[in-house]
Amino acid sequence: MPTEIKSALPALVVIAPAAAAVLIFAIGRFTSWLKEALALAGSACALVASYEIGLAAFRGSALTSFGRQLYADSLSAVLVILISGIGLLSIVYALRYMRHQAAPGEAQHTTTPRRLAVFYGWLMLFLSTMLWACLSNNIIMLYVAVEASTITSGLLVAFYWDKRALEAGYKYLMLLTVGITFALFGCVLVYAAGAHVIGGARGLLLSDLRSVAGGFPVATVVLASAFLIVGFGTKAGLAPFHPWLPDAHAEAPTPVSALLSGVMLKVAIYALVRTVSMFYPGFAPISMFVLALGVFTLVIGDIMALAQDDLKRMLAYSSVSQMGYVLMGFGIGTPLGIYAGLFHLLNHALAKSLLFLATGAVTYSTGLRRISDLGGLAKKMPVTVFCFFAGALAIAGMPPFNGFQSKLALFIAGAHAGVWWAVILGLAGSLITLLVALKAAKSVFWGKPSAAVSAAAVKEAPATMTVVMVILALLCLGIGLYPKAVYRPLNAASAVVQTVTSGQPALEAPCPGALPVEAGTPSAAPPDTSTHVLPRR
Amino acid sequence: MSGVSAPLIHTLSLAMIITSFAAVEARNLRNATIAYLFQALLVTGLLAAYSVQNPALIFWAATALVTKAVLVPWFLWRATAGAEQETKPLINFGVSAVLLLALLATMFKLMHANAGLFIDVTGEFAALAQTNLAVAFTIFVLGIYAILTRRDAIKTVIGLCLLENGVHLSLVSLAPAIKETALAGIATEVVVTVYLLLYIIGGIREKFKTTDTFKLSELHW
Amino acid sequence: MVGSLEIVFVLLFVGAIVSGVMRSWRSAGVTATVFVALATVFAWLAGWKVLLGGGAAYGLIFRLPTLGSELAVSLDPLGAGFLLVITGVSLAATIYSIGYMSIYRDKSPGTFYALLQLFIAGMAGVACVADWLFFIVLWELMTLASYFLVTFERDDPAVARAGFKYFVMTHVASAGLLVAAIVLWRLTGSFAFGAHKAGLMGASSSIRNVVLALYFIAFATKAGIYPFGDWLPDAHPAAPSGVSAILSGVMIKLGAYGVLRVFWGLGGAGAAGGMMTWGIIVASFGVLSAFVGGLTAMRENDAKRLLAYSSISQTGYIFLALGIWITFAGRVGLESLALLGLLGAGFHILNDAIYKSLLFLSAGSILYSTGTRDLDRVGGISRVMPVAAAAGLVGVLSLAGLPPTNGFASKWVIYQASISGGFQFSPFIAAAVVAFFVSLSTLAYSMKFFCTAFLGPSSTEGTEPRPIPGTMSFAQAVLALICLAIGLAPLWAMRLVSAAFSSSLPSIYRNGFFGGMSTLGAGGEAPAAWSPIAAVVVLLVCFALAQIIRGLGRSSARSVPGWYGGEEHAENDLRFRARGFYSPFNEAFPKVYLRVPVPRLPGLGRLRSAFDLDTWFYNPLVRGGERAVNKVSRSHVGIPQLYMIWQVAGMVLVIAILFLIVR
Amino acid sequence: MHAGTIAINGLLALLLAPLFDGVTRKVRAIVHSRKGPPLTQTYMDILKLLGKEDLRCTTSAIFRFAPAAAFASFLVVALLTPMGAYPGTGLNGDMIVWIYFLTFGAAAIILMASASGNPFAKMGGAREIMLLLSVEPIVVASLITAAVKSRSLLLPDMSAHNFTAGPSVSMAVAGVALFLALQATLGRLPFDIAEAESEVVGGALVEQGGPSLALLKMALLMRQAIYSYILVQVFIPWPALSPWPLMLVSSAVKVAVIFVLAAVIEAVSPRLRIDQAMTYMSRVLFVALAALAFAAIGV
Repeated sequence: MPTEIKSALPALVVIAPAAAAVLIFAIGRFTSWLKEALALAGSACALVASYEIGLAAFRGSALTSFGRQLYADSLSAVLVILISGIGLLSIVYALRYMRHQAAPGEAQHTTTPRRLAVFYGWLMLFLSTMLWACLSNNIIMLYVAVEASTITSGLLVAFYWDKRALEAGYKYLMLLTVGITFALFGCVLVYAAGAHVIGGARGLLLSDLRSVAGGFPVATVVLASAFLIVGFGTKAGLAPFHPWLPDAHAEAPTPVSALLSGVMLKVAIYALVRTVSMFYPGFAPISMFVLALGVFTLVIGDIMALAQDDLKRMLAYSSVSQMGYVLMGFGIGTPLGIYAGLFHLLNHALAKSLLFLATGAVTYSTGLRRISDLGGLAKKMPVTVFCFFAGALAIAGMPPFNGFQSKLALFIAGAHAGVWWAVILGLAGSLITLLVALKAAKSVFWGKPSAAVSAAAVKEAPATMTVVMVILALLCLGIGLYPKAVYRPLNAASAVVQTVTSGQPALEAPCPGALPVEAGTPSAAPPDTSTHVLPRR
Repeated sequence: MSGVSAPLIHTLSLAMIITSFAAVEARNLRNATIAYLFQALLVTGLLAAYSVQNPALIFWAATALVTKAVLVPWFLWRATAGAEQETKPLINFGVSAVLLLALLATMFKLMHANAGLFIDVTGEFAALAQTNLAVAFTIFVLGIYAILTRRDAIKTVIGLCLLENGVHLSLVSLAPAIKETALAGIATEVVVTVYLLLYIIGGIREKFKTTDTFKLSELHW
Repeated sequence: MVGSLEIVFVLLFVGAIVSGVMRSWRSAGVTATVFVALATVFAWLAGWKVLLGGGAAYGLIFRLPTLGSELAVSLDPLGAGFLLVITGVSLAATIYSIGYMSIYRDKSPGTFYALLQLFIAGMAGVACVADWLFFIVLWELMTLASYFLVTFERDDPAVARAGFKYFVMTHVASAGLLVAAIVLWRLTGSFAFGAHKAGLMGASSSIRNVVLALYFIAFATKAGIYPFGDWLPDAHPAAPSGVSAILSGVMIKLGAYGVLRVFWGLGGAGAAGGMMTWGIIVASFGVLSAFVGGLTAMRENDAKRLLAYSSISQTGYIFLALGIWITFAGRVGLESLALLGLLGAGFHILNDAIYKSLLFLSAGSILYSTGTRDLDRVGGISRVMPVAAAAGLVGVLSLAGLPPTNGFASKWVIYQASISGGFQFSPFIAAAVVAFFVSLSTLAYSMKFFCTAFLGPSSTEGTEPRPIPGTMSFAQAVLALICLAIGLAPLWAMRLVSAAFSSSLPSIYRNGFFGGMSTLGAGGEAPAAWSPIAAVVVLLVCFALAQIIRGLGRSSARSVPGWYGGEEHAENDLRFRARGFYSPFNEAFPKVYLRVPVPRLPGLGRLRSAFDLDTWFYNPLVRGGERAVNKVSRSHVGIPQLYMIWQVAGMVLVIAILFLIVR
Repeated sequence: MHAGTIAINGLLALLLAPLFDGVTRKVRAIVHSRKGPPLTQTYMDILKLLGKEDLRCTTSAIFRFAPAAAFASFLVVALLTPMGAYPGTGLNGDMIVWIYFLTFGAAAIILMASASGNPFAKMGGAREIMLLLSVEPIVVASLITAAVKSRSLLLPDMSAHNFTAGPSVSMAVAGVALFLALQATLGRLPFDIAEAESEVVGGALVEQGGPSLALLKMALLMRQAIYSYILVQVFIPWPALSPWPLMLVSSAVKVAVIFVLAAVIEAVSPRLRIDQAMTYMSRVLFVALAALAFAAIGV
């Protein structure tokens, strides 16, 4: 285990957005700008704090608060930075997006300042719950936090309060709550089993459970992992527990969709990995099952994405498939596989939120969402075109975008572990993804402007939105060109899971994700992997 | 068996199952709500009864009383104002009753037999724990049954509550030493979820002019 | 150290950025040309050094020893040969684009030239790496850039569709490439060419064949080999002509490059039997696409589509030669035969690169000058562009492989390879016959292309032909001159080709330069090059003789109006449309050429559709896929209870499975 | 190959080609029970044409120089063709060069036709190509048969091999195929589709007059002679006669015989439509391929 340092940072990360939310609910509605200011402040504060956490965690230490109730190791740090970063970006994006007066067409919504306050309030709560979930060290509290993130986002999904939104909201809450309740059952089982061995108090702490999980009775392990997989899997949108996902992601306001797809799914996967992975060393077949589930998910997700005409639904389904990839990485279970899974998690978070935001920009200026209604936007919205194509190629895994790096890592990991069927299916899946994304891209932005488009006076989205998109696009490109940048954090994070998965933690396989390292340097640097991975005693 | 009398617990459990059954089967939502209220009270009572075995459960019982027995029924009562008659379920009463009873019996037996999977059946309160687990699991399944077979959105919410009650009841045996904060968190979340669900269902009622979940299929493939 | 090779890529990327911000076509074009020209100079410096000096240039950029992969510009003679062709042709196309692209008034010049230079960089990079991992990366970069170039007229949905088809097909193929590379990586723990070669040699025959199949399909798809390269006839016409020239001239040749790389040195050494089979497979796909491409081109009336089909056909020749090489490589006593095939392939790659890009450029000139590509509606434009017309004439003569052009020189080697290969393995004789026939059909469609567009009365249907800017004529003229030069001094070019294969010419080739027309010893020993100089001298003597004879009568010359059976006609009525060419032949073709081998094959339409993969393969595939997808997606009916059932059932299932597998 | 034999080849081609044509015309006349022109008639025609004025319907350079080019290319082919018997005279060319120079001439004619801008001419050019497409494969197939038998691509080697090795099944079949195709290669009825005076008024040649026409006629006549010579030299080179001039005479006689046969066929048969011609040629091609197959299995 890494050295633990007591610190206020994890608490700050969780509390700052929550405090902002409270303030927004309290006084946000009085002035026009206060709620936005508070939201920005809260998320920015969270981002800074999580960056600090990252600095510490990637150096191999773990920060704890509230007597180890919050526990930030490098895995949590990666997630936290991701969440607060994308959260901040989508809030910046939302500044104009949520205010905009209706364009003609589907997304016609006038947002009163009062409801805006509600929106930002819930958004901040949503952020803080997700951050909490990633930091919580208490297995029951992990469940609580995840469920809380469902609740806080429930009203955001139904925000527009029209038929579709309400239906989506109902399904979202109902299906997810049931699913998460399974997870609670799983957590409780684990806790019960752990409590037998190491006593009640420590039996709650993930950090301690890991060490003893190997010794649990088989039946308990099976039931627990089954409940955990289904429970958190529902939240993570794994097939066949995914149907809530496209509805919710499609009907939510775009910034929220970006957060749901880009971050919330990752939180669920994080919870899944944190809990289930503790059984890997003792019970290898579970990882095999996780792998199979991941592959199944990615295939189903891709197939469903093919059939969509609604841009946002299409993106949502492709999120399903991408989560399949991530899970595939964790299912392979080798250090390389886990590295690849995390890497893809990161890349998908960036690319998918980029895509959702770009779609939002299209909806913003045209008021349309159906691919068949759109067309020929390229001239009108040059920046959006660039961003959308960047995102599309990124999730499709084309070099030189980041998706390629992580998928390559994934496939090589699969080949290394000898699970060829998964590799082949994964490749096929990524080809379908390319088909889907590119088809959408070209039919939305190229060709002749459709009647509806030429009817609407289309113009490029305002700066606050384009800037966010461009930042994300550049990140996609940058990581694709220079994966070494994220290599150390990810490597450290995967080391955390590896201490659980493989008895010996060293990353014996290389990290192809870190392809371009700068000239001269030997390479994907096993030395610094070891510095991260080996426990400090 | 100092303090806790097995018969009491058994009667409570049985009564609880019956009330839940009523909550599922009652066609009038208000009646269902009332049934649920009783069920929740019984849960509280049961928790209180167990508290002899584990003092921490007093707090748990208190929370349950507030959340399950007061707030949730109140929300339901408010939500059902005006629309008391449930939309026709998938499976009508006769069949449902038989099915449900069979289900309950099997589940109860199943859990009672396999409780060993979850707890050590050797300890002092083993018998009680076994019963409790069985009951909890039965109610859990009952809740799922309700959600699956009832077309009325509000009824599905009631099912959800039952399901949660089942899980929470199981905590008593599975996680005796669990922290109050966690329990409070779990309990409050259920309430908030129910509140939000009912809030949204209210919206659904005004927009869709019905609470039939089968009408909620505008978003498909 | 930064060798001139690294500079090439630096220049191209910088050029992409610089010209990317330009706003006017002219400035952007000139800038891009300057950068590409500089890059070409450096590339040629390095390339010649490697090619003539032998050895290899090597500059490590970074290494991933744990992966056994490294990004390094490493140029061996083979890569050098391709690098020279790539940069040279690209430079010509870029110069051409300066004038040509001005027809895209409303488009963004920056985008075009940035993409163009990235494209060139990608191709050059493919030729400059010795590591499959980065080969694939650059390969995809090339595909990506070319995709956006092909879809440059993206307002036109047809163009967008064509580009999409191109991108998806090639990307699917290169996924196979990735699988193959990963398989070999698993075997060898390295991505280096050499290691994979060894791994391929060592692998069990089944694995080897699977990997080879993946490689072959990937590269055949890029090369436009029928039936894999179905994207080609759609994509090449869609692209701006300069890009089409690069696509057809260079990019599809990289498919052949890949085949060369994969099969290099696989012959002999135990693998010979399997390799022979592979050689026959490659050769037969080559013959097939030569045949199909040639015959389809004959009935095509769209200038650029016609050329696209002819690209398929010519690539078929190349693959035929490659097949011969693979068949006989490393077999004792037949080295010279294998070498003959290799030389034929390499030489034809070089020549086809030059004249095919030249022809695409002249097709572009037709489009530029008349605003249409439809050969039915153009005519007599040689009046407004004499230089380009002359260049085009050279181009079609080379395409038709008439002496003394370069096309003849390389085709001739291929014929000799296949016939003398036939002495060893008789099916190659049939290949030779087909090749002869195809070259005749090549003559047919190249004549159709040139005669209808450039000769005869000028069309009054299209807009009045307008002259083309000098840059365009210049690019074409240069390429044409190269065609003639190589045609007249084939040995000079073949030395380079054989140097690229780091082998030397067969002795007879070397002394054959001013020797007799040809001497082919028995036993498939490599024959001598024909001596074009001698032939041309003889030809000129005869020509002079003819002129003398003509002059004997001291007859005066008088220019008269054309004679149309004594009647007066408007000029336009007198045009013999492109669609008129060979119509009887095209009607009769199945009767003539397929009744014998394929008894009672129904009419031409059916036959054409049999060749046309779109109608009977890809479209049904897509439609079937859509149907299946819809079936699946219909399961999401939207009723919450159903989803809930999935959850519960899934729950039970998961528990069951886990109980089964966890022990 | 010393210059002498080359000169001999050229002279033979230039001098005998019109004579053979004269023979044909004579025979045709006889079959039609006419008196017919003297054997030297074709010489006269060509000389007369040389004297006439040269009509140009276009300024195109292609149109102007194509006739000479066609003439030159066929003359080169003539130089490549073994005309004396074994060892063949002429340049030591191989079959590929031979075929391609024939094609070169054809291409020159087609270009000229298109340059003239006359639809009849263009149609004639197109037909020329179509005929080429249906005939050349037969020629190629039979020549490759010979190549396979003689293990050489050189026409003289082929003739020499057949000469020494004596007749063989495959060579015989190939020879038959070539002969069956000959009518078309000679461009005579029923296959004079390209010129077809009555339909396309001389086809490719329609716009030409005077010396240009003379050159073109000469070129076409030479082509006829060449094809017949190939048939004779490669497939029926026997018998050997001791001093080589005798061989020249004998082969010339054989060629003349072939021309006679061709003339008879021409005289009695009407013109075919192009598609009928192709159907016919496809059958012949089948024969040629059969020959190739025989050669492959070595009989």
